[in-house]
Amino acid sequence: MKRLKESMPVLPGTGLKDEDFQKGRVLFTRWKADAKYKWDAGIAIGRYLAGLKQGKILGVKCYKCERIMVPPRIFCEWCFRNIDEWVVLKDTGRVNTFSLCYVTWDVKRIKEPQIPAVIEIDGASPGMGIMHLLGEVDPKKVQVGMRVKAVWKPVEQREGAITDIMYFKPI
Amino acid sequence: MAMKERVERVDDVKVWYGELPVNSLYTAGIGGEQFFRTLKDQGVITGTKCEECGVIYVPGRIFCQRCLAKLERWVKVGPEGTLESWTVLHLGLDGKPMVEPQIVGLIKLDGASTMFVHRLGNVRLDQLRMGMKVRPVLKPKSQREGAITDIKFFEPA
Amino acid sequence: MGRRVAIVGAGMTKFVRRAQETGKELAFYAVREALNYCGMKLNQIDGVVLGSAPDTFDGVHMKGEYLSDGAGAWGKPYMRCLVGGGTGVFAVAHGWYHVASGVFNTCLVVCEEKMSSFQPHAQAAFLTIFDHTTERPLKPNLLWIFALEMNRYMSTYGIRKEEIALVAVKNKNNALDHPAAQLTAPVTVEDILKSEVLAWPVQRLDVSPVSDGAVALVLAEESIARRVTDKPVWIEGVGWSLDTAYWTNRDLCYPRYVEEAARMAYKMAGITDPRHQIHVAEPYDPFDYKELHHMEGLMLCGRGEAPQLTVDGVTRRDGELPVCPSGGLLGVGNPIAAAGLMKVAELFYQLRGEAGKRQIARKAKRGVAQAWGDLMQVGTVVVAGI
Amino acid sequence: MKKRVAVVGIGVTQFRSITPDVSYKEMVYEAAVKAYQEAGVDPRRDVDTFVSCSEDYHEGTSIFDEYVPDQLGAALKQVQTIAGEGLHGVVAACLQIMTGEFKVAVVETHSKASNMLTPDGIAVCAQDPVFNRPLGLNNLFIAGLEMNRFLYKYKLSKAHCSRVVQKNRCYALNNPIAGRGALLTDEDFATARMVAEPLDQLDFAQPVDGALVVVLAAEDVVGRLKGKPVWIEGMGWCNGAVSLESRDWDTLDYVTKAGDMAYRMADVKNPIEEFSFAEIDDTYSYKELQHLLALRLVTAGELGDSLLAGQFGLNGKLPVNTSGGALGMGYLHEATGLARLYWAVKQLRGEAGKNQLLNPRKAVVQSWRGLPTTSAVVLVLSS
Repeated sequence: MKRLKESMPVLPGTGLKDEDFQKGRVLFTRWKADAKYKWDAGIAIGRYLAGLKQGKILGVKCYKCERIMVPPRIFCEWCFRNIDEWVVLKDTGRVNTFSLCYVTWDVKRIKEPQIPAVIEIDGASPGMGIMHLLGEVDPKKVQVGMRVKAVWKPVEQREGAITDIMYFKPI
Repeated sequence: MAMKERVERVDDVKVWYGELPVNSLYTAGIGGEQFFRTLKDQGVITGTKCEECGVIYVPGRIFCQRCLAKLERWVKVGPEGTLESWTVLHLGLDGKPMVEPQIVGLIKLDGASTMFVHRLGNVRLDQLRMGMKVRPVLKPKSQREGAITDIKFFEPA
Repeated sequence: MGRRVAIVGAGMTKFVRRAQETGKELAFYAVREALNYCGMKLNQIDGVVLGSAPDTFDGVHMKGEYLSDGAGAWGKPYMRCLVGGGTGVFAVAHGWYHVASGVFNTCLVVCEEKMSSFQPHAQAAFLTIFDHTTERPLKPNLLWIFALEMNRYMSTYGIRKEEIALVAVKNKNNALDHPAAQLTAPVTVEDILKSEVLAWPVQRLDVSPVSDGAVALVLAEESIARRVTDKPVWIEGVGWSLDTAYWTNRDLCYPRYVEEAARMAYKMAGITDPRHQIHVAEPYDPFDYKELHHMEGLMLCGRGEAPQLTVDGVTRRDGELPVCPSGGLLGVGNPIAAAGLMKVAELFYQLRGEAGKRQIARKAKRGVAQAWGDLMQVGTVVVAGI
Repeated sequence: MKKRVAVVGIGVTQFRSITPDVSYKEMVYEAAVKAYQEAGVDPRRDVDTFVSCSEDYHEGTSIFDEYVPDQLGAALKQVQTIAGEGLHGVVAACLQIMTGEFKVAVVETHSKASNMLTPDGIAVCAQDPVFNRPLGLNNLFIAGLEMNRFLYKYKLSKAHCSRVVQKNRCYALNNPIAGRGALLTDEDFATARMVAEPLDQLDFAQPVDGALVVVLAAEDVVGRLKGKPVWIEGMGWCNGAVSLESRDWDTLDYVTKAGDMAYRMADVKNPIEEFSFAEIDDTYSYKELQHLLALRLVTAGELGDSLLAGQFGLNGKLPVNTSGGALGMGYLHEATGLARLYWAVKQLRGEAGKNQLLNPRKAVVQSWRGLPTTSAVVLVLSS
């Protein structure tokens, strides 16, 4: 591609390769941030987590727009008013979309894919999903629209967390 | 009432723990490379001069903050300088009191227009005076790695 | 609309995988190039706005403050905007209102990103964009949301990967003519379809590279603009919109927030028929399908129709509606905020007829640039014209 | 300013050291509901643009902008984040209104400082990673260096700083939202633990949680809204040299420039005489004194004596920080400036309760972004 580059202006900027660091050709420093947090879950998410510990997926309802929402919130973001009612949703749903992911969050390759999905939860308004993982399924057979059900951790291992659901599996 | 509902029992308060997992590698940069190489190899502190503004920046940098001129003229400064302020720092990065408080100085190196920030050492608190002369104590050449910590601290000159 | 505001200068660094320069130095280079482009000096600049994506990339807390001297903000009014990936185009809107308000006559818009600082790979920084309590425990990565959105888009409209891959081919090949470009080898549809699967349907070559780089523009009000250049490029409209954070409650097949942002910008620019009144487009293309998604959100075609336009060659440089003639993020590189601003810089070059080998075949009087970001949530749009 | 903008509503939550019962979203929702009610606006219908101010490391979330819209009623509307101080957000909103494209704007900031488990470890990440951070020093060393030099240069003492602390924390007792009000005695100061000499633990503002939402409107629509307007007559903002090495350690040139810009816009010719009161940054005790000087609210020769003579108290010539300041209300990170704006609005409306001044007309409000920054915003307000 040299041919094309020749007529172009040369812009500033110095590209380095990994080996420039390894071989000590350039100077650098490192830092690991000590940035730890304890986030207040608050009213809505606090109750959501408590529900998960009991094996329930909780949603909220706004009487004005009549939406049943999940994850719960204390306000309806479209009507800008307090929500009116807590609703126990089903732990089943439908795959809205999914992926077969061969890379972990910290960019390590994996052989068996993770299958993240948006799952529309039964009992909530249409299109109301949460993000979670699919399991006990052949990656090749996952489809948009597939019916799934939550697989919960045993009661004694639950801690009030989204991971109290291990994954959703096909039904 | 802003909120119809509140957490009513202390037992129902919930939290979630987490962090920002940030591991960073910072290049010294074009200016930093030159500055630290000279410090490492020659044990000399250098700055760059803006011909337009007449300012000598230490550590040397490749641009003038005032006029954004590209700076290419490197000059040697110090090694001695004047103490322009100091503090005795008692808190560590964890926010807790340190066993050994650290004395930190604001130093104007001879020939520089700007300040230099580093630790002070070999000095008693009652010796500290505004305007006192100080000089850098460098690590031995073999231990220097091209970083600000190649200077161990500044001591009374 | 307030006072007329023009872009009078643009400058940028190379986009590279790992820059030796610090973030400050990258910003400095870009600003210097931009000022030189229009023959202005820093003391003629009233204020500075900075755009840069999350601090976790550069690994500097309050990154805007850190970058301020490199961005030319010493002793000047200075502010940093942040709307995730939408930042680069938004920064122009941010600069626009500084000048259109009548408070400033000139303003620098600077965008910088140094993603290589994040170790071992900038991708991992994206874990922390998800909700800390309800999503992060699942260890998501950025590929998830792109893959989830891409799959939804494909399955809603029955789009094939081959059609989407054409976008990557077009843009990566366009970038061969861009002096800032990080990628310098031509690619084919086969290369893309054979590249490693990261998160199906996303494959390695569907994705833009991680980059370091900086871009700067100089904005000026009308009388100064006319003095500085005989070819001012006017900011005719700006728009932005942020959708709900509850992204799993939305249908990902269509970016309605881009449409909202476009409607705002078009209204300001007096555009009623975008398909015909816009002559060149730089929609945001961090992944190949995103260009298509965004063409639809920008109402340059109907929903689900963008792939066909690509197949038909309409979006090529010699086509009727050139799209990403710069080479886009897919080809030039993706230093997040800087990449967005690069798109507006491309409109500047194209509309002035200064894009060199990248110059589009048709005559263009008006273009649109757009960026996208947050949790598939924000649209930012700039309409520029001569 | 040519096109005038007014504050027509402001909502605030209690500032508390911890707020374990609400999430940040819920805290902001509460402030938003209050602000909209005061202004008489419906965010879904009446608000044209929203500005939020936050820093990712304070929230523990990258691109915190994502999580802004819902609790403000701003979803699918014009929303942006400024990674800056709350008063930067006010400036951004005013600029937008002044283009003529927007009539009603909302600014939001909040602090969930209590959710940071490692605040010092987070703060140090703002230091230059190459030239400063490897020294491994807590950010407070910068305040220590600056304070020591300032006291020396201006012939002031710790007693002056303690006086500021005493004044502000006492005033906070009469501010119902303040989280750090206290009556401090000489003994408290004598026994205060040193953190970065001469700075001690009483010299700096302790963090609190809280949220603020402000509604701003263009002059031509103010009459249609319910809220009692307080006018923004001038605004200025400025950054100085960010690097510790190349900054001017003697004068806060950036505060002076921001002040002069705001004064010019508001046609303030003689700041010492024209303001009824000031709400200025006091994140560290000595900062209040530095800012008084930089904003030309007192001369260097008169600073120490005026302070000790009570000239900056409720009955003084220029009451300063009758809110309690950051020392008395608590430090709210990005929201600190909006807390001062809140109190200035209360004073100008005559709603400041026991700390109400007699008939105030014009005020100056200033914020600073904290260590290690050189970034300030100044507003001039009138009733």
